[in-house]
Order: sequence, then structure tokens, then C-alpha cells
Amino acid sequence: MKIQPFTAEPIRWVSEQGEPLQPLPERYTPDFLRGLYRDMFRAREFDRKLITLLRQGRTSFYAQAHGMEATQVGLARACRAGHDWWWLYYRDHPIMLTLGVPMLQLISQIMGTSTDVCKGRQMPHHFSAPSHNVVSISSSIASQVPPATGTAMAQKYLGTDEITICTFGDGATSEGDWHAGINMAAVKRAPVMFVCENNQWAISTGVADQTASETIHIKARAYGMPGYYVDGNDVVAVLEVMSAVAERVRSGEGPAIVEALTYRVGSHSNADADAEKHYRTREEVEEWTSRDPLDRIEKLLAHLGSPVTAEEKEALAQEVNAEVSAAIEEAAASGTPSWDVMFHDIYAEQPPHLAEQEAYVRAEQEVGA
Amino acid sequence: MKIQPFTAEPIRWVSEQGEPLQPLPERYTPDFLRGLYRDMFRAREFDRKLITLLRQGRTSFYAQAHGMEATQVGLARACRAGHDWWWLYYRDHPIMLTLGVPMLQLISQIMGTSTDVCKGRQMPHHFSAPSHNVVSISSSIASQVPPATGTAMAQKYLGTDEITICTFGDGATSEGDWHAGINMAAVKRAPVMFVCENNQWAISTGVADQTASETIHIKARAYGMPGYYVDGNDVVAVLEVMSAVAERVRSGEGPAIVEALTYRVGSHSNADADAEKHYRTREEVEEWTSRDPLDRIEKLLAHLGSPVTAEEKEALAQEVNAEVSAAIEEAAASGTPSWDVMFHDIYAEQPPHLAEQEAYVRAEQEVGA
Amino acid sequence: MSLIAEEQMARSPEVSGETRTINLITAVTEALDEELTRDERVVVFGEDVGPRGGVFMATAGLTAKHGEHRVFNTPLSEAAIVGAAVGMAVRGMRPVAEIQFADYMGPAFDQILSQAAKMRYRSGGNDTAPLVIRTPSGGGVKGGHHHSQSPESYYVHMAGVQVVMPSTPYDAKGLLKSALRGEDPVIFFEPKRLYRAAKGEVPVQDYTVPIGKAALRREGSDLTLIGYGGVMPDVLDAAQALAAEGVQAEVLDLRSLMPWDKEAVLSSVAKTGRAVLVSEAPRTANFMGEVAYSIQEALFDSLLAPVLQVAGFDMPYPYVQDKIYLPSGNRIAAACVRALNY
Amino acid sequence: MSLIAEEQMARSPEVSGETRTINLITAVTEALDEELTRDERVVVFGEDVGPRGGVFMATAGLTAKHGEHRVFNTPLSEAAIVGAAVGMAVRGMRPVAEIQFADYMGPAFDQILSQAAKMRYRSGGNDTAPLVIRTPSGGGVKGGHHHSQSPESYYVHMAGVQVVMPSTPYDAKGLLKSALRGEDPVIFFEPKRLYRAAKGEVPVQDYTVPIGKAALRREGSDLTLIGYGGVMPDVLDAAQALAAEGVQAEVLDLRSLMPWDKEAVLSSVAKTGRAVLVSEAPRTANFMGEVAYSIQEALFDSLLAPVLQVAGFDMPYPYVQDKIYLPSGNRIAAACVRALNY
Ligand SMILES: Cc1ncc(C[n+]2csc(CCOP(=O)(O)OP(=O)(O)O)c2C)c(N)n1
Ligand SMILES: Cc1ncc(C[n+]2csc(CCOP(=O)(O)OP(=O)(O)O)c2C)c(N)n1
Ligand SMILES: [Mg+2]
Ligand SMILES: [Mg+2]
Repeated sequence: MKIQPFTAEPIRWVSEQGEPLQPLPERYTPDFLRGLYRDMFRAREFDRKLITLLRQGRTSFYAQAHGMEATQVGLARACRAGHDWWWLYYRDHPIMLTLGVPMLQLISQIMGTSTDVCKGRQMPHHFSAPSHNVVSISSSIASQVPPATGTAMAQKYLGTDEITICTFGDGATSEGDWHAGINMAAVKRAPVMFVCENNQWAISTGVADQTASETIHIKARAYGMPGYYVDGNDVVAVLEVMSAVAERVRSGEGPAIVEALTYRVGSHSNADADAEKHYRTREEVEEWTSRDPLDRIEKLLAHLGSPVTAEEKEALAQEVNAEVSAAIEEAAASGTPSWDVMFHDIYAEQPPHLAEQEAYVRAEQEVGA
Repeated sequence: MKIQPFTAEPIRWVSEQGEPLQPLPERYTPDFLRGLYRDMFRAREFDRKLITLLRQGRTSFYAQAHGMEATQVGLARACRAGHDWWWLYYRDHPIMLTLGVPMLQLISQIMGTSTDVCKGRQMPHHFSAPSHNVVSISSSIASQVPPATGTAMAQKYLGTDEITICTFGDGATSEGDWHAGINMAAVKRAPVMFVCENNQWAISTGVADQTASETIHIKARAYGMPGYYVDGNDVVAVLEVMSAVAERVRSGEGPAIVEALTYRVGSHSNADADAEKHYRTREEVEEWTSRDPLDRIEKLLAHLGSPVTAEEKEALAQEVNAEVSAAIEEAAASGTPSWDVMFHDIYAEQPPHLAEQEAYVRAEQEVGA
Repeated sequence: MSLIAEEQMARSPEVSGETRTINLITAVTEALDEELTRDERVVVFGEDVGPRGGVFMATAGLTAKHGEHRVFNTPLSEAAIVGAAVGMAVRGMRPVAEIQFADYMGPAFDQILSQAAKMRYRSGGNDTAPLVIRTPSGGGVKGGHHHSQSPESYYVHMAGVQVVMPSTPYDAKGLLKSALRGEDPVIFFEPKRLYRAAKGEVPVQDYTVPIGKAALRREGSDLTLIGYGGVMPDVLDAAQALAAEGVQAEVLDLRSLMPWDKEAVLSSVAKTGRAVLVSEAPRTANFMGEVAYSIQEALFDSLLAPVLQVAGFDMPYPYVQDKIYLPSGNRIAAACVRALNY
Repeated sequence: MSLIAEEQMARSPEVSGETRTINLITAVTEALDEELTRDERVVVFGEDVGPRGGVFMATAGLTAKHGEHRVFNTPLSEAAIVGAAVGMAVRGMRPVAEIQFADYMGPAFDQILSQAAKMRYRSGGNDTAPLVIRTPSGGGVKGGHHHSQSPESYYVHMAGVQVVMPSTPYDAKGLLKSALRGEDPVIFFEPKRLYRAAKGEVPVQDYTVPIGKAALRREGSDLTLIGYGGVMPDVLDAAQALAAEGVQAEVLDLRSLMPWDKEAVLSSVAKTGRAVLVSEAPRTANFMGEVAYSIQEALFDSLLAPVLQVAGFDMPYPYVQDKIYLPSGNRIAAACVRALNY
């Protein structure tokens, strides 16, 4: 199925009432849809549980994806897990969960425990999953864009059939590095799919204060590449558009931008709890809550005669909760990385000045002990 | 007259054969056209003379504008000299000449003499003309774009009817700062006109290796602003388009991008003498030489029954040559700025460590003397 | 922070007249508010500084009071923010650009280096860029790599910009006013872990603190402790611990790093013969190396011990090891003991 | 450069076997050429490095020989160039990114700071960025503000990157090979005024020079002169002038700034008791401050004079005063005399 670039309205497959607006492709059996639903539900529950963990003071920072699950799950499902490469940003844990990154790994990062692959060095939400080709996340907004282009250039040079996926928020599109990386990708016809998770806010800055262009995907015109516009709360549309674009990119036709229009229902992070008091209206949040991506797929399943029952939901919630709890316990049990890991991995081999600094702290620690 | 944005072809008023393609606006009397011709001629001769100066070793660097005179003269004439503000780049001396910046000032900068307003501190072509609101030029490509936006924001804040003009080459459009500055200008509806002098090369990199977009002006779509496309070798078209866009910007309708399609006939600089040997064909250069902007206006004047005579040209050349020679002599006679100016203007007041450093060199100079 | 250290920081001997007690972030807000009122050329902008009041609330209430044309949000681009400030300043305004965290000055590096810092010089003194870049810096808030860095050394090395980092409300308010009234670009680092922790008296009346002068926090004759920014409470804790052992440390808070108060430093060390320099910037090639160099160059004969540094370590700022990374009062005191026993 | 200085730089005692004499830029070209041949993962790119061969011709002929997929032009964006190198390196390649002038590293500053330098650490050692950024730096070519700067001190302070600056063809070739074969990001500064001025022998056989080791350019017992990069010929001139007066200076060329060879520096200064540090980076808070700090900290008791610096001045690099800006042999010798007479 050919997906059109530069549509005036976001591409949509399922109405807000859960009715298909065009025939669903074959693969969307109730079972398959249920799988998507479960991934989205799992992400939502994960957020809910982790916010509790935050409230308990067992982690210091949390950036929820509430409301954005269709975008993230649809995207993850559109690519080849363990084969394609990912340059993500901090709000993308649902992508990682859907790719199959173990919960323990994510939770360990969030808690900074010994089970964390990045050794407790980064603040929560700066994940990394070498097993799934998810490159370690940097806080610096849009700084992942030029490197994503580089990874795709390498994939092309090495003759692989991998692609690179690079995600970012609406705010990121204002940064210079965003432009620099995308422009280079287009010139080099690098196999990279740029995905804007347009949740309409960058902390307290609305997208209209971010750019004067009507949409984000239209910016693709500046780079001579196609720009696609999809309803980011419609998981079917997301999966269809992302799959088509990913395969186009894989086939060597050059990079593309996809804008998924969604909404950040929750706060930006725990450091921004009072969004509705300061910069956006309760009505706006309610309007978007009423367009919830999980609701939409539940309605679709009901429409297809395979409704999600209350018991099923309950069982699913319990399953995820148990999984999260077990991961939290296992992570906690592993303890905090010992202090000396802070002195390693700065270079391949520890240079003398760092050995000296480590010895200095060791002496201090031994006196303290 | 309403100028259309986003045209497929560059807007043109006069054919390469010197025939008006549409009626010329009233102001284009033979006298007026002769004035434009003289400005362009003056710029061309200036380059020719200065390259001789370079060959004599009396300056160290030169970046000619040969071939781009229609773009630069048309642009300068479209704005209010001494009123509007300019953030230019190094190849824009024809703009400054046309604005009325004294030749002595430009030549002093190029030679680094005591008559240089920037005191011999910058390498040639990094001009500055406080008298004409031309802000000191930085080498760092595209770094003038965000400041130009700021100047325009100030003009708006202060309630002036000034606009800011920001120029750059095709290469500059790849830089992150280019994007950052233009995006901000659009969001803030700052009165700034961005002008791309697309001479199709950035040193040895052709515009097709710079961006995958078909044109530069199309990039305006990414910022929700109009993009105009003009034949940069047609001084009438340039003046008409730039005037219309400048007045649109002045009227508060927000910023715009204008792309003037032209060609760098000469080398990038004296450090790049062998362009045709290394990266472009002699045929390409010849093709563009045959589209010379001075030729075009000469033909137009002939077509209008007011040809430029050989004697007139000769007299003009002599006039400019005399002017340049006088300026060179006056600049040279002023001598080199004394060594100690290197220690001034770093801060408003010289801090103690710089006073110390100056004293140290003074002692050294006195011993040496 | 110990009570005594708190007291030493709370009341600068420079404070006179009627005062109120506020914290450091309020001092910043007040300085902005008062300068916005005083000078129409002043505008304040950056990411989320508008209705939200900034992520630390430094600009809380200012949009409501002064209007959206004077205190406003920008797109998410540090290059655009700093660049716009340069262009405004050149056209006669007094912009205050906020960078949300000092860690995010990277995208604006070239705007600072190629535009702000060189403007006056390259134009022969004709174009100037009197702007202020305010930014929260330093560690101690569990911010990991990108919410904890201390990049001030980069900017001290960059001729053409002034660099300031207060550690008390009095200095924060007075220095920010000086920055706004001066003629040079100023990078104003705000030690974020002191935003609410540092409380102190500020005069009710308008006042300024001059850029380039250190503050004497404590007199002493046995050794000179020199610091700035977020480490100051720990420096004072160390001085206090030493005092309990009978050692009197003189404590200088540099406040300004460019220009820095070499005169005050040299006259103190000439007296004590020993200097310990404390900062949280990574040790190698940091700004305190400059202070150390200057001391040994000028006072070689009167030094009784090598100049010693206590600093951050040479690594991306770590997350769970936040506490170990930062110079503690104990670590500072240990360095002093080393200098004393030399 | 005097004849003797030239000789000292031309033949490193490390050179052995059959040799040829080439200049520094040819050494760079050869290293790239040989590594492109040796390792398929190596690619070379940047502004104008393709058919044009770079503005200094460092990559001349390489596109023709190795193909456009291996040596190619990029759009005019330093952030894209360095960022692409990061992404390639993470995916297993060995990219060499050229920045046309070190002055233009500014737009790539955040890519170096937030991506390259922190990659290994932040990923727990799983993702690595073994890339090389090559860039011509330093003054002496009448380049003014933006074609003369020496920004190495910024990067020495930035944990996670290695910093190298050769001054001889032998070192340029051997260090560039080490950089390409190593596992860390390396910033490779090439002193542009020595590109053609520095000539010397290089082995015909493949060889490397280890990163982190200084080179002894001249033995002496009266004082230690330490420098790197473009100033080395002047340092050697000064040493020679001193020798004519009967003073034997030991001369160390650091070559690597991160890590730098503290051991070699300390053992020399322990012997001579005096150190003069020479660089052209602006004086305040430059990398040599670190070397000075380390010397006085470790060798306080054996120092006979303060450690002295000769450096660039704290200003944007000037144009007509280019010559006065740079440390001359005379200026260096004068500092040595000051140290000797102390
Ligand atoms: C270079 C940089 N500047 C500023 C920040 C601070 N910051 C963190 S998140 C954020 C907003 C990002 O918005 P968006 O890109 O839309 O992503 P979202 O949080 O909405 O998912 C900002 C400004 C940063 N992390 N990096
Ligand atoms: C940030 C930066 N990077 C690289 C350079 C080196 N450089 C000088 S001119 C130039 C090409 C500019 O091309 P363009 O913008 O098209 O202008 P033109 O010279 O064609 O007029 C380059 C790469 C620079 N000056 N600044
Ligand atoms: Mg967003
Ligand atoms: Mg060009």
C-alpha cells in the first residue's frame, strides 16, 4: 500500500470511535491487534508504577509517555528488532519495552543499580540497550540527530540492509543540530527514518511558539525528502505508515521524516508537576485525554467483535505490575554500583591522572570506612 | 506589484539578450539603469584592481564577487541606506560600496592600515561600517543569522521602521545556526530579510552536495515564511523582488527568504586559484560567464536606445581606478596601526591581566627599539 | 551546610543599611525584576522563562508583571537564544538570555566564541554586545551528566567575555545588576544547589557588587582557602573544622572569574604562605590552574607549601556517585592539612 | 627556524631503519593513505576534502585513489561532520572527520561534548566512538581571528577525548596512525604554520607513535623548556640561543596533551629545577596552567624558580599584529633568563 507524503491532515486508519476508516490490512486480526494493545497497556502501566516508585523516593526523575503509546509501540513494531539501530530520546521507554528490552534493564537504569548496563552513571531515562542496538541516550536535545545520520551512513557503507531510526520531540526541531543532521542524511541518501513525536509541548513551550510552520513534517521539503504525517494516537495508522516508510528507507530511496501527532497528557517530568496551572488549560488536556490511544484500540476490538473484557484488563494489569515489582526488587537487590565505577570507561584504558584520582578517593573511602 | 513566492523558476525581468520580459516599472529610466550599471561596474573594477594589489603582495587575502554584482547592487538599492541594518558575509563588498561606504574604508580593512575602522584586527574582507549600520563581519559561516534575528527583534521592540538584512551563501544554509536563527525569526515575526546569494559553490562543494532540496528558497516552507526565487544576474528583477520583500518585511508581515541564483565566476579566494582544475569544468564557468550581469544591463540599455559607449566605459574605468588608487595610497600612507591596539577593545575597560600583558610587550618593544 | 558557615555566607561585611533575608534564586528574580523596571532596554528570554517562570522559577511572575514583550519563551535553541541576544545588544538593548542548564551551552558555543566574545574587538570598538547569559550550573542535585556540569573554565579561557559565579544572595543580586549595567558580555553562572540553600541578607536599597572583586568570607593567617560558587559552603565548613583544631584559614570567595581578583588572592597568600583552591570543575586544565599558576609565579619565595587544588574529577559528571564527585568539607580540610604539614 | 633547530626537529632519536624526508602535511596525507589502505573501516570526510584535497591539500589525491565512498565532501556543517563521525564509529567504522580550521570547531562543540566525549562512559562501556577529528590550528599565517586560534585547552578540559598536537612529520604520521588504531575519540590538531615548514625523516616501514608520551628534543641540565605544536621551532631557537650563552636547556615536546606525559615532565624538571612552558594559546586558563600546577605540586622542594609561561595573549587573535602575538624565540629566551636569574 502506498502511503502519501505531505498530506494536509494526519493519516488515520481508525476513527476516534474505533471504526476503520478504510479496510484494515490483512495482518490486523483481533489477535494481532490485541498484541499491540498489550504493548501499549504495558507501557501505560509501567509509567503508572514507576511514578509510584518516584513518589516513594526510590528514584529521582521520571518522564512519562502517557498518551504517546500508540506512536511508540507502532514505531517499534514497524522495524526489525535487534537488526535496525536506534537513536532515541529520553521519553522512549515504550519503544524499548516493545522491542523486547527487559524491564529489569530499564528499571535498573531508572534506579541506578548494579544491574544497570550503564552502571548508574546517567540520570533516569537515559537508557541504553546494546542488545537491541539502542545507542545510549544523551540529554542534549537533538544531539542524536547527526550521529543517527552517521550510523545510517555506516550501514550503507557496510552494505547492510539495516536502517537507523532517530526519534525526537517537537521541541527538538528548533535545534541547529537537528537541521545539520537531517540535511546531511538527505545529501548522503543515508537509510535513516526521522520520527518526530509531536506531543505539542516542549516543557511549557507550545508547538506554535516553537515554529511558525503549520506542521513538522512539512520541514522535509527543506531537505528534498518526503515528509509523512500520521495520527500518532492511532496505532494502526502509525504501524502502517512507519512500516511503509521504514521499508522505503531500507530499499535505498533515502531518508524520510515522519511526524506523529500526539499529546503529552502527563507533566513534562516530575520537575514540572503543575503544567495546567502554569501554561496549558485543563480543557486542552481533557480534550486530548478523550482521544486516548488505548481507548481507540479497545473500541476497535469491540467493533471487530473481540472486546477487551474487564477481567482481561485486570489480569494484564496484574501481570505487568508483577513484572515491574519483580524487576524493581531484583534491581534493588543488586545494590548501588561501587563508587569506583565512576573512574572507569572514560577512556579505553585508564590514563595515569585518573588512576591517581581513583587512588585518592580510595584512600579517602578507606579512612572513612 | 505583487511578487509571487515559491516560483518554480527564478523571477526574471530582463532576458539574457537584454529584452524586457515584462514592462519595466516606471523608475527604470535609462538614467536610473545607468546608475545601477555604474554601481555594478564599480564593483567589478574594484575587484580587478584589488586582485592586482593582492598579486603585488600588498594584501594577504581576497574574495572576489565577480559575477554576483547584480544580486549585491540590486539588494543594496532595495533597502534604506543608513537606516536599515546589515549582517553581511565576507563576499559582500559590492553591497557596501553601493550603500555608500567610502572606498577608503573598505581598502583600509583589506590592507589592515591605520585608517581601518576595525584597527587592522581582522583579516581582509571582514568589514564593518558603523556609519552605515553594517555590523562587523565574522568568518564563522552562518553565525550572523541568529544575531540578525536579534537585531530585527530589537527593531520591532523599539518600535522602529527599520528592517535587518542578513546575507549568506548557499553553503551557509547547511549550518545549524542558519536554521536556528531563521526559525526564531519566523516565530517572533522579526522584520528580517534573509538573502541567499546562491553562487552554486561553497569553495569546492557544489550546491547539489550541500542540500538535496531542489532550491534554497523552498526551505522557507520549513519556517512558515515566504520564499522568493530571483535571477540574481538580472539587476532589475533583483531590485524589484528585494524591494517588494523588504517593504513586506517592513510592514510587519514577518521575515522572508530570498534566493538569488547567480554564479561565482572567480575563484573562492586567492587560496583557491585552481578551481577549474580541481572541481568544476571550464564549460560551466564559460556558460555562466556568458550570462554576465553587466552584459545584460548593457544590452538592455542598448535595447532602450541608450547604449553604453566604449568611451563612457573607459572613462568610468578610469574614474574607478583613480578612486581605488587614491584610496590605496591614502590607506598605505596612514601606516600600520601601532602594536598596542592589539591590547584594546577586548573589554570596555582594560582588566589588570591585559594591562600586564601590554606592559610586557611594551618592555619588549622598547628593548627591541 | 553548618550553622556557622551559613552565618558567614549570610551576612557579607559589605551589606549596609536596611536589609531583608532572601535566598539566592529570589535574589536573581529580584535583580531581573528591578532592572526590568529601571531600564526599558532590558528583556529576559529563553526556554520556558515565560509563564512557567523557568524550570527553577527564577523568572516566576516576571511575564505577568512586565508583559510578554519583555519576558518571553523562545524556541528550543541555545544558538538562537544567545545569537538573538547578540543582535539585540548590538542594536542597543540589554538582553538577558537564559540557558536552561549550563550543560546546554554547547549548542551556543560558537555564538559566544565567534559573535559575543569578539564583537567589540573585531569591530574596532564600534559594535558592542552587552548581554547577560544566565545559567544554572554545577552538581549536587542528582542531575547526572547533563544537569551538573561546571563549564566555567571554557569561558574564562575565551577572551572577550566576563564570567561571574556568586554564592550568596547578596552577590547574586548585586553582580547580576552590575552585569546588566556593564558594557561587556557576561556569563552569569548560578550554582543551582545553592538556589534555595543559600539564604542571606540583601539591602532594601538598590546596590551593585563590582565585577572583578573577591569577597573575604573569613579572616585567618595560617592558610588561604579560595573558592567560588557551589563549593563555598563546604569551603566554610572546612575552615570551621580547621578552626576547631586551632588553624585559622582565610577564606576568599572569588565571585568573578574573569576578571578575577588576583590582587586579593596574592595579598592573602603573601600573608598566609599557603593556598588551597577549591572548585567542582573537572581538575585537569580548569580555571583554578590559572590561579595556582599566578600564585606560584608571583609569590614563589613566600610560599610555604605547594598550591593545592581540590576539584571535580576528570569524567562526565556521574549520577549515583554525585556525592563522591563533589569536594566535601572533609576533603577540603584534608588538603589544608596536607598544605599545613608540608 | 634556525638550521640547528631544524635539525633537532628533523631527526627524532626514535626514528630507525630506512627513512625518507617529507614535510608535516605530507606525513598527514601518508598516514591517511596508508590507513585507508590497511583498514576498510576507515573513511575520511569533511568540507572540501574530496577532489579539491582540502584547503591545505592534506587529502590531495585520496579520493582519486580510494574512491568517493571513502574520501568525500560533506555539507558545510561541523556539527553534521562530527556527529556523523560519532554515529559511524558507534556502528563499527573508523571515521576521520576534518574540520577545515580549528576555529570552526565551535558549531560542533556540543557534538564533541555531549556525544563523542561521553559515549563510552554514559553507555557503561558498551558504545564507543573511536573517531579522529583532524584540524589545522594555530597562528602565523596572517589568518586573523578565525584562521589562527588555538582551542586545544577547551578539549583538554573535556574528559573523554584525547588531544594530540604533533610538531614534526615523524610524530604527525605516527600519532595519526595511533589515533586511528585506538579506541577513543581523538582530536588531532595540526599546527598549520609547520605544514610545509617542518621537514623531517620518517621511516619507510609502518610505525606508530604512542599517544601520551612526550619527545625529548634536546638534553640539558639547567632548565626545562616545554612546548608543543607550532611553537616548537621557536622553543628550539631559544634553546640554541641559550646554549650560545652557556646555558643548557632540556627541551620536551609534549605531542599529546590528553593524556600528557607528566612523568617525563616531572623527571626533567626534578633534574633541572626550572621550567618554562611555551604555547600560543591565550594565557589565561590555558592547558599549560595545568602543567605548571602539576610541576609545583609535585616538585615544590626541588624548584629553584617559579614555573613560567610564555603564551598567546588574552584576545581574539589579531591580524596585522600576528608576529607580536606569537611567542618568539627571543621572548622564550627572555623567560628562561628570568627563571635562571631568579
Ligand atoms: C540542548 C538542550 N537544551 C535544553 C534542554 C532542557 N530540556 C529538556 S526536555 C526539554 C523539552 C523537550 O521538548 P520536546 O523535544 O518536544 O520533547 P518532549 O519532552 O515533549 O517529549 C528541554 C528544553 C535539553 N535537555 N537539551
Ligand atoms: C563555520 C565555518 N566553517 C567553515 C568555514 C570555511 N569556509 C570559508 S568560506 C566557505 C564556503 C562558503 O560557501 P558559501 O556559503 O556558499 O559562500 P561563498 O563563498 O560561495 O560566497 C567555507 C567552508 C568557515 N568560514 N566557517
Ligand atoms: Mg514535545
Ligand atoms: Mg556559495
